[in-house]
Parts: sequence; structure tokens; C-alpha cells
Amino acid sequence: ETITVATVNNGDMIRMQGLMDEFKAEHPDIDVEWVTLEENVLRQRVTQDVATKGGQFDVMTIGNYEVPIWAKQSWLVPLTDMPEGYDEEDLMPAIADGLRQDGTLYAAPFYGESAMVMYRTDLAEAAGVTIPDAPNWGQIEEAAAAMTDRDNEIYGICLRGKAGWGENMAFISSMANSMGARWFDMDWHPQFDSEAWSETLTDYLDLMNNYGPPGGSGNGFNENLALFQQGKCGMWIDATVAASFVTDPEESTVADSVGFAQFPNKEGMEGTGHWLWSWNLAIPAGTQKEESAKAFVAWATSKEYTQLVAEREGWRAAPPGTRTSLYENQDYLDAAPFAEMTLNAINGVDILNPTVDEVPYIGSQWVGIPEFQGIGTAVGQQFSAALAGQVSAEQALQSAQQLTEREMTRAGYIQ
Amino acid sequence: MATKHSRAAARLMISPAVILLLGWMIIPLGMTLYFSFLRYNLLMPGMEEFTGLANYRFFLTDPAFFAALKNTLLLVGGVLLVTVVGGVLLALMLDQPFFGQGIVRILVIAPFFVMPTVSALVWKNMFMNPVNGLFAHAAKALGMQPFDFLSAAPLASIIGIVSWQWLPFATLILLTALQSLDQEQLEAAEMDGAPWIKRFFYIMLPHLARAITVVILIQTIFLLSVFAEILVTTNGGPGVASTNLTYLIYVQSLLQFDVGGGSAGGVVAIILANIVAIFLMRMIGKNLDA
Amino acid sequence: MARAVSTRRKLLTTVFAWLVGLAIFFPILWTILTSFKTEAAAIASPPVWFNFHWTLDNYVTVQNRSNYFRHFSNSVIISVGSTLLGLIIAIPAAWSMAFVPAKRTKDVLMWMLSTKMLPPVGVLVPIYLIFRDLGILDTRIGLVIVLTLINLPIIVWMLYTYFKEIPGEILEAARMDGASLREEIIYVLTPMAIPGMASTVLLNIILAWNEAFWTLNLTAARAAPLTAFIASYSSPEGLFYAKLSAASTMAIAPILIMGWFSQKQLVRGLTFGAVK
Amino acid sequence: MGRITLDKVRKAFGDIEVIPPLDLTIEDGEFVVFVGPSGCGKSTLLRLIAGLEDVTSGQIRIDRQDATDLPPAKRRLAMVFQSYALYPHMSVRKNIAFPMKMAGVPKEEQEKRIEAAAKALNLTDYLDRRPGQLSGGQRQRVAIGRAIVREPAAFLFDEPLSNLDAALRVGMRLEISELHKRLKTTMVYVTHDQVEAMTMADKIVVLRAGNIEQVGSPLELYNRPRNLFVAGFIGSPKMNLLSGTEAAKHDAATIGIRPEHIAISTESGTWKGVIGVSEHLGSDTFFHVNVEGFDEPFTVRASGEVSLKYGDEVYLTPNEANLHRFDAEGLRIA
Amino acid sequence: MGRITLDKVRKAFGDIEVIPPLDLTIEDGEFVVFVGPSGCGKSTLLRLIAGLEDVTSGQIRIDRQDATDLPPAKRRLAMVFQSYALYPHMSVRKNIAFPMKMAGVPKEEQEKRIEAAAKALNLTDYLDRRPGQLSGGQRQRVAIGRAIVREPAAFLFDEPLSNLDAALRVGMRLEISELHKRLKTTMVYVTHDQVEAMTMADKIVVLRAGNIEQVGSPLELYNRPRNLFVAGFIGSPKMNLLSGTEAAKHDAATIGIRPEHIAISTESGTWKGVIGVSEHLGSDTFFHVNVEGFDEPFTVRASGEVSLKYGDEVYLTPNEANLHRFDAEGLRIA
Ligand SMILES: Nc1ncnc2c1ncn2[C@@H]1O[C@H](COP(=O)(O)OP(=O)(O)OP(=O)(O)O)[C@@H](O)[C@H]1O
Ligand SMILES: Nc1ncnc2c1ncn2[C@@H]1O[C@H](COP(=O)(O)OP(=O)(O)OP(=O)(O)O)[C@@H](O)[C@H]1O
Ligand SMILES: [Mg+2]
Ligand SMILES: [Mg+2]
Repeated sequence: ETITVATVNNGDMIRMQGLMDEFKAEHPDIDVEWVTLEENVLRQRVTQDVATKGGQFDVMTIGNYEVPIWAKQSWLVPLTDMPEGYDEEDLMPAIADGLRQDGTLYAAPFYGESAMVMYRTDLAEAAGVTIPDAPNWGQIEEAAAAMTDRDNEIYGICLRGKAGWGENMAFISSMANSMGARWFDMDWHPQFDSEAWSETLTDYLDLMNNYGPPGGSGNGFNENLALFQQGKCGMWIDATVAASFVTDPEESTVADSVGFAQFPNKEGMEGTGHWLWSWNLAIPAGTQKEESAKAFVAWATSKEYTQLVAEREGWRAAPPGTRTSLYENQDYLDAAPFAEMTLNAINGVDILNPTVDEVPYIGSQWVGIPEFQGIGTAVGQQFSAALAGQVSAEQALQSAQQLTEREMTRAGYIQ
Repeated sequence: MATKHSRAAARLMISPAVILLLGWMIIPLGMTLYFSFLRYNLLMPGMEEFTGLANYRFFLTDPAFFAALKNTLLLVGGVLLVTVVGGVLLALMLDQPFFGQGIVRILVIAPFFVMPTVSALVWKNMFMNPVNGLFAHAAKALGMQPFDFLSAAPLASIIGIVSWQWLPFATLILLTALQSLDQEQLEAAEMDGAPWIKRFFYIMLPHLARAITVVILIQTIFLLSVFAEILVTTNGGPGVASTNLTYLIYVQSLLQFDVGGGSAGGVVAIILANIVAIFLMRMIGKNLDA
Repeated sequence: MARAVSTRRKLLTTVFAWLVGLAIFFPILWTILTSFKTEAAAIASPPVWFNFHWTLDNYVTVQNRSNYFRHFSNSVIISVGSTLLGLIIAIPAAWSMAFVPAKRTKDVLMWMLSTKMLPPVGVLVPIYLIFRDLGILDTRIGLVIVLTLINLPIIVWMLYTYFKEIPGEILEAARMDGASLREEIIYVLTPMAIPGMASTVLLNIILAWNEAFWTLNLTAARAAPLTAFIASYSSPEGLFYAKLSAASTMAIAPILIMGWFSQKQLVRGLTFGAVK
Repeated sequence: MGRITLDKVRKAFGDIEVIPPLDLTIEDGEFVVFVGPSGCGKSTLLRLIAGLEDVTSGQIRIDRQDATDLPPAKRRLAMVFQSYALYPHMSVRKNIAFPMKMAGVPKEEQEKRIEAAAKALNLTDYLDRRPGQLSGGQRQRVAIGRAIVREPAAFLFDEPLSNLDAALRVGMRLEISELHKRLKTTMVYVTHDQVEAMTMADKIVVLRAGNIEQVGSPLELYNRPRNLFVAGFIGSPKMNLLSGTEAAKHDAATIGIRPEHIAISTESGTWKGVIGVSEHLGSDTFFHVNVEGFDEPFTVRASGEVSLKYGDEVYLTPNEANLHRFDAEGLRIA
Repeated sequence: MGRITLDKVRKAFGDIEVIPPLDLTIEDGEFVVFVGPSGCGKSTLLRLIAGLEDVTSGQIRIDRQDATDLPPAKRRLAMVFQSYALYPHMSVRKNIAFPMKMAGVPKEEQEKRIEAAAKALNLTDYLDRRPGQLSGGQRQRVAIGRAIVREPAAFLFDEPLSNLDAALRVGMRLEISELHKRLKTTMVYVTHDQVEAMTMADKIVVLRAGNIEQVGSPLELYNRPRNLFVAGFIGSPKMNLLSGTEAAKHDAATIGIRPEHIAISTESGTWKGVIGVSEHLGSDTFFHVNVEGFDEPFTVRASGEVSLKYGDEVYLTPNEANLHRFDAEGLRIA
């Protein structure tokens, strides 16, 4: 039997494709076909397929944003009766809870992430700044200012600027959370006219305009990763998975001088993370090959898989952020200097209460409603335009407010 | 030629093409039209209901709509301008005698074979990237600030990329047209005392009119639906600075999975495209028959 | 004009033309060069030209990651298949328009072209649903059908312009010689239009090869052509310039090579009746 | 085996009547030439006979059998087109074989007939060439070859020589005439060349705007044109036409006299005139003589040796026996 | 004001010498016609004069002034091309105005000259049409119009009539001749049409493979061809050429006698023969007579009234006065 797996083109997934002979050895009767796509294309393709019951995929890679929404539509096969030894209990609660509906798991986490600060210890030292483990935004700005050296193409801070709900909005929403801003009030009115948002955006723009690399409005995760690996960034605040890439001596020119710190907060505010993301494997309801699909999902998200990756590629490459056991493994902790920071960041997130004020949605750097993809991207465009200098921060916020209100009204949230 | 037999045969033989294209036009169009009156979001199945013109109202009042309309026209117009002017110049150049004509012609044609996605990726990452792109290196080598093409001049950059892809097409058509110009006409003009530049404007350019029309027609058809280049390079941004209609519809229907709204957008785009088409056909009809 | 062009002028033209030609070709050249570099060399500043360590690693990596040859063969089958199917439908249609012109002929032609103006994104969902119901999602036959329909107007137009150049007398001669309509088309018209058909075929293979919207949206694993292959490289993690270049080179090389070898044919043919 | 009868055949393109109802019989074995000014309907008539156009009304019979609705392939007629319409992608052999292939003639029979035709037309050495590698005259022979292997009821030629240069034309003219002598197949031949019509035809049909003006042998038309149109059309240079008092003297509305039937003298004659342009062909000289009282100059043929020049005074004397008289309607007065 | 001198002009394309060094003087006001077989270099010579080709060596003088290196526009010559090379996108008026516009002639002056030219050429009614809407003859007049408004030192015509049908040709031939009489501008005219050359030229230049075979007035060439080539080339139908014993009788290697210089009789004469094909043109009849002892049939011209037919026995008598004698090298024996 051949199952078709749709997946995103990131390093962990590609690594898994290289390990398929192992899977084949365990399940000789199952062949796996891969469809590897860029994140946005993938999302569009799988959503379209699952919603129209096109039935082209048997396993889909989806985010924790989609899982609850899709589960509610009964588009996903509940992952009950997982094979013996799967050990669902071992999944990290912060991650797994977001994938459950009424206590049933609807998708298996492949890896999880929160966000944190990665910085160049050598540059910080040279610039004479220290970055505390739990910095605030003020300290970040100071450090960025100190490390920036444009003549040598060293930029104090690299942040996402490329428009998209999963790109710049992921970061900006987290930053907003850490500044006490929220997307919607309890009546689903957008909050871009609030003081907190204004502060968030202004700070973000200041950081990027003053200490960021040129072309910031086009940089997403990958572009920043490349910059950081080339040694052009003093700090980079982004997903925790990045840690394993920037410390990979084969790819990164700065592997041995990276330090880590918690996602910053507004001065005086608490909270360790406002970002929670996982890539999960789920089985669409229409599939004819449920059994094989389930076998595959179980294999790919099992402890044994982690072990397998560790054996083949070393512990540092193990998919992070899904299983508690991994963080209890001394080999892993030794190989991954960022492990603890990652664990703390993930566990610190509460997607029911992403920020100070109460919110009507679940989510962290995203908002768990179907409309968010569109709205988030449109707002992201506005902020990216502000970063590119095409509009002012106020204008961007104003447009964001208007367009969000428009969409929310149309969708029926605002009566 | 035109006997009863042959006319009957002609009708029979053209019908497969006509029926297929009619089907290709009417079936999706019909469905699109139908969806455009529905409140229909893929993510919320079972909630479809008839909403009349609400989708149209929503699409047309989108603040991005007019920007997209403007961008579409700028994109089509800009690329046409670059490719026609550039194509004429290149054709003139390739028409001169020089060594290695064949190879240079191949070099000039090559971009036409490149997939839009690939060319967008290559341009974006390897040329226009303000840190690692070649243009940035060049600027730095010249002691200038690298220019951030895709955020500072997104539409112009896309026009550049698309023009690069279509320049060979225009060049080819114009070159063959130029080569079909009766040499005696040029000689006559020379005997009449016209210097090179006047021969160009009075003889060659009018001769190229028909070819230029064809270039415009064919390219417009393809340029109206430019999509991959935008998706890959700027995602329509920053803001809506490089969103064209096609991309706007994409955002509507595939990013928000709002089939109703996207369909309404599609219908609007079809209407606009047909306005352009009618306009073009007026122009072409005159020029192609001449 | 057969007046001797002075050698000096010819040399100047040569230098200029080569510069322009290379400038236009440069992005492709650079991509090919980069595909043989290591990732580090690919982003070296200042850029390295030829004196780097040439490596095939990127190609190996790319091939390991995705099954290039399957995508490749899908691309070939889809583009050639849709072109041939298109020809079969278009030849009779173009014959009718060229040799039995009616008052509406021009209008029909223009109408056909106007079907190409449908924005594909606007009709994706309907088409997807239809394909799902027909069970031809992710099949090569499905893509062949779509691409045939998309390119049909172009094929018809091109053939129409070639056919119009063929003197009607020759077809009439065949008729006088006792050929039926079918024989007339098979034995006389088609062989005479071979050069025109060749360029039509070439252009359509190129268009079909490069079509990236439908091929991406209507396929998953089995029928995915090279456009889908390249879609998985559009922003991978980490340094990717060299790998992207290798993948790009692999995606465009077949069509580039085909285009180069047949460029004479293409040049002659690509006129759409623009040249009287 | 090749009698063609047109019975009230009428042809209109849309509203425009190109051929008004027309009757014509072409006898078996006859060589009939259609002449007439450009656009008069010669080609259309031929194409109607061939079946390449539908008649609007009327009937076409070939050998007594109604052929009006037969498709071209069924009429057993062979047509040689102005451009020869050879199949450029086939060798000469294949070109000639094509009609037989279509008719399903067995291979050996085909070979035999091709050999025979090639020999008759002097094409044996060229059988494996493509038409593009042949000279104009050879191409024309291939076109004829393709026609004769079918043993058609009649040949139709539409200006087959007009693409050739003058020298080749003369040769081909002779060859076609000889072919006709040999095969004795009906031939219908369209031309607008005087000389071709005069030298080849058994019977010339003069057309004007789709109407038949006169049918007759070449010399009949030359000697006894039925009306002014035919008189003016046949003969080169044109017949001199006079009206007014001079014509009245002969009891006619118009009289005509051909250039070769006027004697020129420096001493005496009927009309006195002054030489205008003169054209020396060596063999002949054509003088354009301006005679007082006439608007148009007279064209007069003299031998090549006559040495008169511009401005000389001369006297012209028509040969009364060759004078043509026409009435007010332009019809010949017997 | 239009004397053209070619002084050792030589032209080679690459290694192929198309025109070996050649001297020629065209006097002011002369009408010179170049004739010769296809490919002999007529067009090349004309284009050298026009400046559209560079001479490989030698000198071209126009009115005594060295023009060898002048660009075409500066030579004050006007050229009428075979295809007319009208500008298809401009109206007739604009076509005619173009050279004046290029020369910066003031608008009113332009208008005046256009009117004058249009009147002279009978084009007044067509000034606002495009070339595509004109007949062949009208187009040619536009081409001439475009040439005359410039008041050139000389006109160059490259086979300007070869695209026209026979009837139109005769008319245009006369018009050009008259134009020359009126303007008295030098004209150089390339043609391969016998009749054109004979009737229009003051002086004919016969070329073969780039060499001048003979220069002279039309009648000079007709009556006293300098060699066999010219003898065979000038005159239509061709001169009958005989060698062998018959020629030896006249102390020559070859003798020639034109068809019009042979008397035909049923009773007696020098040679006895049998009539083959005969061509009746009405005005004349050409008999092809097979004479024993000669391979080729004799062509003989007789009047239109002679009634001889295929197979008749006849006697031929050449007119001794018109006999041409050539030596073994083919040169005329005086
Ligand atoms: N398909 C057509 N539609 C309309 N009118 C036509 C068509 N074909 C021919 N005609 C008209 O019919 C008339 C006769 O045309 P035809 O070709 O028979 O002339 P022709 O005598 O052969 O002339 P030519 O000597 O120039 O070949 C012309 O006036 C022509 O314009
Ligand atoms: N550009 C060229 N390159 C090489 N050879 C040429 C070129 N132009 C002409 N020739 C050769 O020069 C010779 C003379 O050509 P030209 O055109 O002058 O002949 P022509 O007398 O005008 O013939 P025609 O009567 O066929 O027009 C021919 O053999 C021709 O092949
Ligand atoms: Mg005709
Ligand atoms: Mg010539």
C-alpha cells in the first residue's frame, strides 16, 4: 500500500525522508510517497484538499493552528489506538493539549517550538554588553545598538519582516503579547488602536530600522537564518528550532559563539513565552489507508524515531519540543546547549492566555480562528509596508484596524 | 474552395475545438458565477447560503482592489513598454552583421525557456537580495549603498523580472518581422536621402507595427495572469504595492479559502480582462487585417 | 544592403552584441555556475567567478531529496502529451479557419484567445471539484487535459497562420487528384506545414513545461512535474543558494537544451502571423 | 469521352453575380481557350467545371452525365494550376503517383504509367527530385504528368504559363500543343495571353464580365470579330478604331483597321499624318501616327527597314478588304 | 547634367568577380538600356551606379565629379525598383513627398511639385490612397513620381515593368518613353525584355557575365550584331544559325538569318523543307520548317494570310542582303 505524505520543506522533514528505508524495514508493505512543498503552498494545498475531500493525501503536515479548527470540522481521523509503546503521556503537555479535542489527540506532534533570543557571544563581548537570561526590550535595544557595525555588515538585530501570518506576524504578535497587547477584545473587536499595539509596532520598527539588515521587509525565517549563519546578525529572535541550525558547525560560521536568552518582555512584565508552534502529522478523514497512515504517523513521532535520528545524525539533530523524555536524556542535553532554554520556553506558554488581558481566542503568535490566515497576512502586509517605509506606523495600524474590522464583521464575529 | 461540401466539413472540423473551449469556459465560469453569489468558505462547510451581491460588494470595496487594478495595469503596461522597446532595439542589434550572431541570438532567447518560478527565485535571492545578491555586491564594490529592490521598488522589480522573461519573445517576433522588410524599401529610402534614424522611424517602425500588435496581444494575455513571480518575490507587498488582481483573488480565495469572495473576484477579473480584450481586438483587428 | 560593412564597425557591433547577449543570459549562467559551488562559496563576498572548488554535491543532495527523474518524466509526458492532443484538435480547426474562411472566422479566433484570459486562480476551486469528481486529480491525463485546453487557442492561432501561407491551390490539386478530406489533410497539408507545426510544438512544449499554477495545484505525488519539484525549493532552511541553483538548473536544463537545439525552428515559426 | 456542357450555369458570390446564366458546349477532343480581361470570370468558370466551386444554378454535364453535384474528385477532370500546385514535399515520382494512389491503382500499374508519362514528358532523369529542385518548365511538365496518368476526361489549365519567363513560355506552348495533338483529350485552357490563345486554340471563347462575347476559331475571331469588344481584344497591337465621318463613309458607326493592314508611304495615301513615337523592334517597326481629325494616334506596322522618324509627314492607306465595320451597338456589320 | 562615366569599374562578391573591369559612358540625356541573360550583372551594375553597392575597384563619375565614395543619397540619382519599393504605410502623397521631406523642401514647394507630378502622371485622383489600393500601373507611376519630384541627375530603372501584365506593360513602356522625351533626363534602364529594349533605348548595352558584348543603337544591334551572342540574343523569334557546309559556302564558320528575312514559297527556293508546327498570330504566322540536312527546324515568318499547314512541302529562300556571317570565334565578319 502506498500512502502519500504532504510535508513542509524544512530540515527535519527532509531528514525524515532520508530515513525511509528504516520505516520500510519495519513496515515492508507500506510505501511512502512524499509531496514536499514550501510552507504557504503546502498549507493552501492541504487545506483545499481536506476541505473539498479531494483525497490526494493520506498524511498531512499541519500546524497546531489548524488542528483544532479541522478537528472541529471532523476532517481529521482521531489518533486513538496508537500502536503499543507510543506513549502518548510522554508528549509535552503544552504542545499536546493544543492538539486534543475533548481529550482525544487529532494530530501527532513532529516537532515543537517556542521563540527565544539567539545572540553572538563574541560580538556581545566585543561590544561590552551582557544579555541577561530574561531580557527586556530595553536591554535588547541597547545590545543591538552596541553590536551594530554597518561598515562590516554586522547588524545588531535580525527580525522577521516578510509579510505573512506565519512570518512577520508570528514575531510581531508574540512581541505584542509580551508588551501586553492583544488581537481582539472579548467582543472580537480588533485592538490595533490600542496604546500597547502602537508601542509594539514603534519599537519593532525602531529596532529594525536602526539596527536591522537592509531589505528587512523581505526577510523571513530562512533569510534571517542565512544571515545569522553568515555572521551578519548580532541577535536574532525567532523560533527555538533555529538553535540547532545556528549551532551546526557544518552550516554555520558562528556555531561556537551562540548564546541563548528568553523571549524578551516589556520591562516589569512577566511571562516566558508567547509563541508556540508545532508541526504535526495528521490523517485526513477521507483517506482509504487509515491503518498505514496511522502506522506512519506513529513511527515518525515516536521515541524510537528520535533515537534513530540521534544515532544517524547525532543528538543535536533530534526533532525538538515534543517529548518530555528527550529533555531528560543526558546525551541530548549535552549535545544541545539550547535544550533547557527551549524546554522552558515551550512549557511557559499558555495558549489560552497568551497575554495580560483576557482574550476570546486560543493562540499565541496566532489566533485560532479560520479567518486568521487571511487577516494575519493582510495585517502583516501593512506592517511590512511600514517597515519598508511606505507608510507610517500610525497608518499601518489604522489600516490594520480597519481591514480586520471589515473581515471580522463579514465573518460574523462582530454583529 | 468554398463548396457546400467543404463548408460542411469545416463546420464539423472546427467543432471539437470550439466545443472544448466553450466547455472550458462555461463550466468553470458557470460554477464561479454560482459560487460568487454564495457565502462559501472552504473552512466552514455546511454554512453555504445565498448572499446576493454581498461578495461583490465586499471585493469591490476592498481597499486593495483599486491598488490591485492600478498595479495590474502598471505591470502589464510596464512590461509591454520594456519588452517592445527593448525588443525593437535587440532585434535591430541582432539584424546587424557581426561575429557569432547565432550564439548571441541563443543567449538572448534563453530566458524564455526558464520557468517563471525559477526565474523569480533566482532574481530574488541571487540578484536582488540586498545582502547577498549580486546587485548588492556590485553596489558595494562601487562604494554605494545596496538598493533594496523588492521592498523599495517592488512593482518595478517585478516588472523587471517579468520583462526579462518576455523580452526574448518580443525580440524573436520583431526580429523575424524586421527580416521580412523588403530591402528595396530601405534602399529606396536611402536613395531618397533618408539617414539611418529616419529610415528607422519612417520605414522600419511602421513595418513593425503589425508585429508589435501581435506581441502586445499575446503578452497581454499572459501578463494579465502573472502570479508566480509575485508569490515568490514579494507576496504582493509590502502593503499592497505589488498586488495585482490575480494575486488579490489568490489572497481571497486560496489564502482565506473564501470561495464566494474569490469567485466574485474572479468574475470581476474576467469582466476586466474582457474589457481589455475588446479594446485589444479593436486595435488588432485593424492592424492584423491591414 | 550588400555594401561592405567596415571590419571596424563589425568588430564594434560584435563586442556590443556579445555584451548585451551575455548580460541577458547572465542570470542563467550565474545560476548554473552557482550550482557547482559550495553553499559558502555561493554567497561569498565579493562573488567568486570561476576559481572556486567545483562540486557536484548540490546535485547529489537534490537528487537524494526528491526523485528528479520522476518529475522529469512527468514533465515530458505532460508537455508532449498535451501538445500532441492539442495538435490533433487544432489541426482540423485551423484547416477550417484558413481554407474555408467565413465572416466570423476572425471573431472565433479572438474568442478562443479570450478564453486564455480567465484568471486561473479564480476558477481553481470549481476545476478542483470537477477533477475530484472525475477522479483525475493527481493524474497525468488530468494535467494533459488542462494544459491542452489552456494552450489550444495558441496552437490554433499558430497553425492558422501557417496554413494561410499554404496556397489553397495545392489542396485543390489534391482534391482534383481524388483525395478525400482526410487524405488531403494527412498527405498534403500536414507534411507541408511541418516547419510550422514544429515550431508550434516547440512553443507549446515550452509553455506546458513552464506552466506552474495548474500543475502545482492539481497534482500531489504521482503526476507532479518539475514545477512542483522546484516548488519545494522556494525557501528551505539555512543556506540554500547553491542547492536552489542546482535544482533550478535541473528544472530548466531539459527545456533549455531543447530550445537551443531547435532555436532556428522556433525563430522561424514564432511569428503568430506577425510577418506577412 | 470528354464532352463538357454548361447549361444555364450561373454563379454569384453573395450578391455579386460573377457569371450570368451561360451556355457552352466543349466537344470531345477540342482545345478550347478562355480569354478575357482580368476579373471577367475565366478562372471562376474553370473552377465551376472542376467542381471547386458550387454553381449557383444551372447544370454541368460531362459526357451527357449530370456532374453538377459531383465532388471534384469524381469528375474525372485533371487540372493544371497557374502555380502548378505540386506537392513540395514529394518527389516527382510521388507527385505523379499521388492521384493513382488516391484511386487505389495497383503499384505495378502505377510504376508503368509513371514511366510512360515521364518518358513522354522528358522527365525520366528527374523522377527522384523534389519540385523545388526543378526549373519552371520542368515543374510544369510534372504538373501535366500528374494530370495525364489519370487519363482524365478533360484537362483544365488555369494560366499555366503565366509564371514563366518569355523564352520558356514559347517552348512550353509548343509542348502543350503537341501533347494535345498526341493525346486528343479535351483541353480547356485559360489565359490572358493573346499569342497563347491564337496559337493553341481550336476554339477561343471570349468572355467579358461573365458573358460570352464570341466563340470561334482564332482566325475567325481575328478576321471577323463579332463586336467592338472582340475586335479590340484580339490582335496586338490593338486594332485602330474610328468613328464619326470617316466611319459614316463606310456606312458604319465605327470602323476598325488593324495596324498590319495599313500601308504607310511618304508620298500619298488616304490620310495624312505626322509620326509620333515609333517603336523599332528590328523585325518590325510600329509607328504611332497622329492624323489630323482623329484624337487617338494611329498605330501602323511597317517592316523593320523603314527609316522614318519622329515628326516625319506620312500618308496612310488602309487595306479596304481588311476593314471592319460595326454598327451603333458595336455589332459587326456583315 | 547627367553624364555618368564608369572607369575600370570592377565588382567582386567575395572571391567571385561579377563585373570584370568595365568602361562605359552614359551621355547626358541618353536613354541607355542594359540587357543580358539572367545573372549577367545588370542589376549589380545599376546598383553600383546608384551607390547601393561599393565598387571593388575603379571609379564612377557623375558629371565629371568623382562619385565613387559618395553615399547613395548624395549622388542625385533616382531609382525605380522592380518591386517599386513604395512605402506601404504612407499614402501616395506622402510617398511622393518623402524625398522632399528628407531634403527639407518647404511644405508649399512640396505641394506644388506633388501636384505637378501627379498631373503629369495622371495620379491626381489617387493621391490619398495607399499603395496597396493601387493597380500595378498606378504603383509604377507613383514610383516614378517619387523619383521625378527630386529632379535627379539621372533615373535608374531596374526591370520596372516585369511585374506587370502584358497589356499594362505596353502602356507603361510608352509612358516612360514619353517622359524621357519630355524631361530629357538621363535614364538607365535594366530589362530582359527584348521589346522594351528595342523600343525604348537610345543605346543598348548587351552584357554577358559582366562583360559588355556590344554597345549601340537598337537597330545597330539588330542589323549588325558584333558576335554570335548578340545575334542570338537580339531579335525574337531568334535568328536561325547554320554552320557547316552551308556556312562555308559563305566563307564563314556560322551564318545567321532572321525568320523575317526568309521568303517561303510552295514552288521553289534555296532549301526544301516540310512544315512542322505553325503558329498563327493573325497578323503573322510563324512556321517551323524542318529542312533536310539541318538538325534544328528553321523558324520562318510569313504574313497572317498564308495558308500552309502541317506537313506541306515548302521552299525557303534567305534574303542574302540580310545574311550575317561569323568567324570561328563567333565574331562578325564585316
Ligand atoms: N471568392 C470570391 N468571392 C467574391 N468574389 C469573387 C470570388 N472569387 C472571385 N470573385 C470575383 O469574381 C470575378 C471573376 O473572378 P475570376 O478569378 O474568375 O477572374 P479571372 O477572369 O480569372 O481574372 P484573372 O485574369 O485576373 O485571373 C472577379 O470580379 C472577382 O473579384
Ligand atoms: N550579394 C551578392 N553576393 C554574392 N553574389 C551576388 C550577390 N548579388 C548578386 N550576386 C551574383 O552576381 C551575379 C549578377 O547578379 P545580378 O543581380 O546583377 O544579375 P542580373 O543581371 O540583374 O540578373 P536578373 O536578370 O536575374 O535580375 C549573379 O551571378 C549573382 O548570383
Ligand atoms: Mg484567374
Ligand atoms: Mg536583376
